[in-house]
Amino acid sequence: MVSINHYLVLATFMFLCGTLGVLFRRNLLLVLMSIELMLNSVNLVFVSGSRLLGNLDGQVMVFFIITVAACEAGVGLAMVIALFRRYGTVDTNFLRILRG
Amino acid sequence: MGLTDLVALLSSDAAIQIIASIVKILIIVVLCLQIPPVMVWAERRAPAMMQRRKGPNRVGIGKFRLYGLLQSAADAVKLIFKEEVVPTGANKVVYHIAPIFSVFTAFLVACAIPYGNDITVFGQQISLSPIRLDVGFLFILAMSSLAVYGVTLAGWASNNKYSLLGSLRASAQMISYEIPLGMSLIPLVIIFGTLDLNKMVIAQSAFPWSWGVVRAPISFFLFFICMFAETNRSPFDLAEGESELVAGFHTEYNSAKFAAFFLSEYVAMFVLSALAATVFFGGWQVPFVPYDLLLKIAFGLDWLAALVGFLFLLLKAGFFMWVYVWVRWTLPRFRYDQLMALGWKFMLPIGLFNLLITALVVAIFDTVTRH
Amino acid sequence: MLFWLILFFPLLGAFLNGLVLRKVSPTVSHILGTSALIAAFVCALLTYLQFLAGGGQAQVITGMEWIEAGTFKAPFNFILDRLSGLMLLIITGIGSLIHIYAGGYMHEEKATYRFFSYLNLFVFMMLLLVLGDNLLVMFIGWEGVGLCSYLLIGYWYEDDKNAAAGMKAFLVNRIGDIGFLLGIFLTFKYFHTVSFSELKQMILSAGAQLNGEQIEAIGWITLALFVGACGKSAQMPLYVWLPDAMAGPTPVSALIHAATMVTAGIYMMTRLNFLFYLAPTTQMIVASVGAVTALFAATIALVQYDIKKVLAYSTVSQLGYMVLGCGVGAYSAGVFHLFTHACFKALLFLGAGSVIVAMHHKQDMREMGGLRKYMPVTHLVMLIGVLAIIGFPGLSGFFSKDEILWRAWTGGDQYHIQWGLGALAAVCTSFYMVRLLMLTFYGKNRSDHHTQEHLHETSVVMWGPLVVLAILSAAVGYLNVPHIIHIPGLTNLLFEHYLDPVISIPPQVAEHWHHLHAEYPQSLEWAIMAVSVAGMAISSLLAISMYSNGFGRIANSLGSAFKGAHRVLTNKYYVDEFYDSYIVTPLRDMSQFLWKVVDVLIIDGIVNGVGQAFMLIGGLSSFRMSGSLHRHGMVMVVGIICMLTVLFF
Amino acid sequence: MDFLNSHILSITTFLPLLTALAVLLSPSLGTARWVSLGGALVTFLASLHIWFYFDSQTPGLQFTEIHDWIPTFGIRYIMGVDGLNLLLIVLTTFLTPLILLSVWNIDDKKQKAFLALFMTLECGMLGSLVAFDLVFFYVFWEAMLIPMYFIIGIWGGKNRVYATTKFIIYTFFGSLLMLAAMIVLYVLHFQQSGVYTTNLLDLYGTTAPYNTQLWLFAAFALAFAIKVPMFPFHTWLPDAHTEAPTSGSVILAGVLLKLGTYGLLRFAIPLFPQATATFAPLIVALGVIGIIYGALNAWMQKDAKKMVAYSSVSHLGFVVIGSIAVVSGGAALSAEALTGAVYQQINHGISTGSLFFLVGVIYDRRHTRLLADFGGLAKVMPWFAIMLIVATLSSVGLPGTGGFVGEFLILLGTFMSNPLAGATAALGVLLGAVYMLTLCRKILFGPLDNEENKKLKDLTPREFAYLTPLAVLAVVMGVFPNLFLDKVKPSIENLANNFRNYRIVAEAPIATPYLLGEEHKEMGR
Amino acid sequence: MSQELLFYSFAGLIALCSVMVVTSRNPVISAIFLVGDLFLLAGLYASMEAHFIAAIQILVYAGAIVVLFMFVIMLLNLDPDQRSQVQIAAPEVGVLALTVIAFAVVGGMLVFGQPTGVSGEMTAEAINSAGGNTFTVGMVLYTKYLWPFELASMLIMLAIIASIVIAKKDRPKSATEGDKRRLAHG
Repeated sequence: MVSINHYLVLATFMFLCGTLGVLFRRNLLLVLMSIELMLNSVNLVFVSGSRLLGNLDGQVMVFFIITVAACEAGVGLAMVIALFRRYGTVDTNFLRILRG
Repeated sequence: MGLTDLVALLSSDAAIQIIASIVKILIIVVLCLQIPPVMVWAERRAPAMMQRRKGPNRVGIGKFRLYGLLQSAADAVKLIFKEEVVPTGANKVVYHIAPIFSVFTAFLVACAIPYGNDITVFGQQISLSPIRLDVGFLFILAMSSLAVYGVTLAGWASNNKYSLLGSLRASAQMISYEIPLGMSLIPLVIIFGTLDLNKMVIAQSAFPWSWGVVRAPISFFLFFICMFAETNRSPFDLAEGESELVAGFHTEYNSAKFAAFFLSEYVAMFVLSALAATVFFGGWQVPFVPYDLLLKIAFGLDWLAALVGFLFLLLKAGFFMWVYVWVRWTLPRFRYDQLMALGWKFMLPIGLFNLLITALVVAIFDTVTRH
Repeated sequence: MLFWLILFFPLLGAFLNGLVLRKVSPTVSHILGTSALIAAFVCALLTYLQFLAGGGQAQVITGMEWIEAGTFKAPFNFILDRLSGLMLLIITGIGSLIHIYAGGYMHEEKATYRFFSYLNLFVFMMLLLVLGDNLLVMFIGWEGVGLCSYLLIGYWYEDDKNAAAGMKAFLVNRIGDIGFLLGIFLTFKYFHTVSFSELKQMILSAGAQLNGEQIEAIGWITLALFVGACGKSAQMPLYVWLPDAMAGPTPVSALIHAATMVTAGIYMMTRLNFLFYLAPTTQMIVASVGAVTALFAATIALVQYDIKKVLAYSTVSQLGYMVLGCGVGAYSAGVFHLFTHACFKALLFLGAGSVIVAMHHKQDMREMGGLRKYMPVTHLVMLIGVLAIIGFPGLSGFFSKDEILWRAWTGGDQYHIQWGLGALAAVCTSFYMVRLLMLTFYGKNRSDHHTQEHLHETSVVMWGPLVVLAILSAAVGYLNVPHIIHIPGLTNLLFEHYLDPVISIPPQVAEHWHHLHAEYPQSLEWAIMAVSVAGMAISSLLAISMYSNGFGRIANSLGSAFKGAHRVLTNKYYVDEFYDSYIVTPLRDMSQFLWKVVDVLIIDGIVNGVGQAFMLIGGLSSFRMSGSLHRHGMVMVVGIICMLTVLFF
Repeated sequence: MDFLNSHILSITTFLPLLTALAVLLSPSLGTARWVSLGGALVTFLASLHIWFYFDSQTPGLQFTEIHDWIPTFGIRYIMGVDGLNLLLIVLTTFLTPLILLSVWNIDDKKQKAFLALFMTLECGMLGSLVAFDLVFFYVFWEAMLIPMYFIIGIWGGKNRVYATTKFIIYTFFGSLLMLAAMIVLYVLHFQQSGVYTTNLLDLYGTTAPYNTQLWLFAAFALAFAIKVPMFPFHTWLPDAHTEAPTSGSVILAGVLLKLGTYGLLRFAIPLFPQATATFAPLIVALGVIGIIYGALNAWMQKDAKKMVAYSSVSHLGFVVIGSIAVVSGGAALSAEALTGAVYQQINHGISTGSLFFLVGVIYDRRHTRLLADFGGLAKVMPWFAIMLIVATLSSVGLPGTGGFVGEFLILLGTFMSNPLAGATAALGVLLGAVYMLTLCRKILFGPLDNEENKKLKDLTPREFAYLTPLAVLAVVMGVFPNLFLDKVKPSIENLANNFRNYRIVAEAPIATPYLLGEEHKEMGR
Repeated sequence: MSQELLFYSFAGLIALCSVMVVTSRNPVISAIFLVGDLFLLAGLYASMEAHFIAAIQILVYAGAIVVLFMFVIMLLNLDPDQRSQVQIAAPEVGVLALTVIAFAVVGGMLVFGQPTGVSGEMTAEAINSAGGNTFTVGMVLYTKYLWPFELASMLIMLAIIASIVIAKKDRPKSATEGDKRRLAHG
């Protein structure tokens, strides 16, 4: 029987991948993709939780998360483009405007 | 395991379903594989007809020239056996994956079209679409939205600037027109109250005045335009506009992979035509002959009735296929900014407006009929 | 109804003149302002007659509620009794005369609507002051007349000096007003009412046993109120505004700074006499301040050249008499002097105004002289005024001033010094008033040729009121003839008995006062009178001899002989300079210090310093900010892991 | 009518916000002006509705609206009116249209944003006045800062960024302390009653331990002291006023500062009575110092606006000492002083508001506010002179103007509680006259010797339109104070006499205007 | 049995794809694997009877978001030398180790912990009897979550406007001096 733990472990692994991607990839686009990965792992948890609990709130949450992810991707990519226009790079090694 | 066990296993409910699925998929695949040759022939004969010339009419088996119908078969054979050239600097993996992806998505969509009403085999109800979901409608939209990957990846992986430009254009175009496409279809979901395509067909009944095209003409109008844009067909064939980009995303493709793109394009055309028929023109319904009547005419054999319906669906879809060809040889190509402006500034607002009006009308109608 | 009209007419006049009819000609505004006041006077007269016919019992006229908070109540209630009735007549009557006169005086002005509006407003405020039944309504008038005085002194505001004088008047008055306010607070704190009638009842009712705290409080209350009186009635040390206030038009000086407003302090003390009777220390202070002021101002007046300044110091001096009168418990004498003084000082000021108009707004007496032949009527009335003020026997000043001096002498042994000062001041008064008369009307004319050519008597609008006032100055004294003089057909001390219902000696001290009155023989009174008449005569003769023809030899040699004293007197004892360098300048320096150093440097410095400290800390810690997205992310992740670890294990 | 009575507060509070939206959506600046003015006037009418239907017989909370907001934390949407905030609400809605009139002629492309921000500000102010839930209140309290931040920061003078940053950080710092105290109070109440609630009406019943009270009171009082501002937390005010546009100054002085003193009355004192009694001498001392200190500073200013700003420091010192005049050995507050404080809040809004307007009038014409640049304006601008003198007199507390009633009652109450403080504060009355008359004299009087001043035009009809109501009100408030005091009396006496054990109940909405006579009232019930 | 098979195969593929997303040197490859991930996840959702979410997942995520990624990747067409390298220094190794360990601990707890519940409470039958997954989700969405839904639509509108404004071309074409200096520092 596939219990919720199965899904949770899978989600954890995906989340780990996403986290590591955010932390160690220097390409902003990759960073954004890794964030999508993390969001998806959360989605998975929600859907499995929804099935476990027998109500649909989890699925609705996933719906919202997807909405937010779409927004996030749209704005994020717009910013990547703007950054690229301005600085000619999307490598975070070179984008250190917040440097103290 | 004895023979009896095998029979028992094969006649179990699950097995029947599985076997039926396999059969359905096979049928679809075979069917779809037949589309390009026919269409290639049609696309050559049709302009010839329009331009008062003959077109291919020689290839045949012996004396049976069959109006050049076998020309396509010859082309196919040639195409498949051509030498495969992979450009240097191409991203090999993606280069290979892209056409596969293309074909894959096209076939997936084709699998979700209801080709006929449900039939009963060995006491099992079997739907005539291989993928029967209660969200079939969404499934089709989702899968057709994936079609863009094939094009995009192909262009990018070819390491050719024309290809890249073509794929960029294609992806932008397809994303842009996916929205009006969805917008044009959602009113029908509202009208028919279901996402299940087969139920939509049933809801439309056999009489043309209750078909989708009558109930939502603006939707059909939008959908009709999107059909061309989604398949990168003329007048929206900017992704491969040969006068600008050589051949667009598939410039660097040849042999079987080119054939795959070819195949996927025609399958996509077919799918959209079939979808148009399904959603707007009553699908497998035989005009003026309700299914009950049809069943009676077919001696109560549901598979026979389904077959008749299937033929009518093919007929309806075929009409749209013909329109594709017709339009291709009639209209000039759009300019890119015109294309985008049309999509975002014309189609989208109209689609939204249409959606709103439809929702209102349906809501009012529901309220009125309920009381 | 009639009563309300008294208040209504001046307010209406002020409103119409000030806000509505701003574009009309000066004549119209003059007629409007004057008729408003005459109407008020008529109403006041009728009301007063009605009041007297009704037996002259004090009555409280209830108006609307004004301030009500907690247990504090101050309605717009008005009191109509013999004292306020008299004041009503003085204010509206003399006010009407002065209004009439002002039309002539101000006829060269272009836009007099402002002037008459202020004047009418002043009268309204003054009426509120005298009619109010509680300290708070009185305080409205008290500050309101201050405001009008401020506005009128600064009437010619384009001269910065006038504006400054107005401001000075307002501010010095405000110092007094704070005293008044504290008096109100104390009254409310210890007696829980600010209404005169209730207060009076509370103090006088036999059953009301005041506790020690309240008795002590009365001392403070009266003292605080007296500070207010000092401000308004120009007593030491707050008199400095009055001489400066002469910057205003002369009718203003006559009405506000001689006849009415400045007497508010005396009125207030008389109104609250039952409190002052209970505060012997305050009374001592009041009497002393009055006497000292009388002499002090009189000495300054001796050497002034500006005709209005002389009159101003004279006013201060005369007010000192009235205060002295109040201080020795002779409230009726004080009020009587107030009354006579209102007549003759208004007369003198208006006369001086006529002179000034004739002299083309020159006020220096050194440029005058010999005006008798150009302005006979003015000369005549001024002569009457001077004789009245110096206490020439038979004229009003004689009766009123001598009454005060007599009561000072008899007030008790402790008041003999005050009597001495007062008598001395009387001597000075005769000297400087006669000096004024001589320098102005007698001798040769010392003005320049141009002025001389245009010298002429003023119009009837101006001298008409003067004549009326002159008659009053000569006559009103007979209202209160001392009981040693018997004039057929006149009741002695008519005025004193008239005020008897108002002057109410609390039972606690009644015995002491009755005892005092009975003690002295008639001969003493004759003697006292003789002393003052003699002093008056001698100093008048001295002045005539010194100034009969301009600044004579004697005057100059006296001046050079007592050079130091002369300089001190000319410079008014350097009081203004003293205030300026020991109060105003230090305060200004302190304010400058508070602003530039305390506020900007210290307080704001601390505020900004805190901000800058944070920025510094931020700057220091930002060394660790690599700006790298990944660093930040890593720190965050490690932090989250640590938090979760702590949370779960 | 029932609907109106039971929702009038929400309507009044959120109408300005809706107006702000409408302003943003209006096609042109012209439309936006009319929309904003219309919205402000309707809001004013709504507040008049509150005024007329307000029952002046009861100390209870009226027009109460209670809805759940975040039930999990016991946070609710509670609005109500009693005597303490009634006048301030009307003042706010009254000033706003006038301010809109004063910016009518400003014609830059950001003006629409200004109007919208301004209406938002009004919403914030009204909200924090009517809110009876700590969190609800806090939301409005902070929301108010944002529009003000932009109004000073965008439309201000040349040093505006410094001023606005200082303003916002300073006030925000105070607010955060208050928030912390609110949370502590919330938890305390839970410990005592077992209920999580931020309902102020319930929280009044919380009795914190004495030592805790001291801290909580200090936090609340500091937040409000900064807002008021009390000496020595006042330095943001002159900067903010000097840099703010006229309209910003008016609303800042007119209403925003009052929220500090209002908060003191509404929160700090009744919530922590013991601490109030302990802290009262300190606060009174600071208030008295503020009165004298503000006055002396104002006297020295060369900039008219800064002078008026420092005068606010001085005047609000009066309000502060009036709010906290403890009498009867700490058992009660002086009702007189409290009345005076409430009244003085309104009066200060009127008089200082009109002073700022008047300074704005000449600033518009001459683009300078330095006193030295003026002189003799009474000759060319007589009506301006009248308005300025009326405002000045009201500001110095001349009897017959509203300023007197407020200051007198405050001083009276303070004197009853602490004669020394009362007497010292009374000096402020004198000093007030010193600097205000200096202002008048330097602007209006003296020779008209500056060529540029000779060409000045007197008030325009538009300027009349927003100055006259203020001038008239200044006098009306001085002559008929009972019009206003009657309404607030029960509430104030309830607070003054029972501040040790303060309770306030929510009354049911009523249906008949109390403007009508007694017999009508009976019928109405 | 079949469900476990399905799960394990899908899970394995998902894990593989996830790793590939993060480790691929080429962003396009990453994107492709991301699409794979999303696709497979949609499969898992479908296996959990969440058909609607599955369809939306593909429609929005795979069909729109990742296409957008792909589009941007191609648009920028980064030079090979600017393609990202994973730079590992000492502190990074520590963080990496710590993160992995932390997740491993969580995963371990899940693997060896008691399952807190079993699947199957939302069976296909139950859903179908309630009107189908889409219908039920719709009912919840438009009743209980109506306000969040409206807010989400506002959010999307804002995001659209924001993206347009941010990506619009009329900003300074080249980096200012300050920017260049910063870049030089970087």
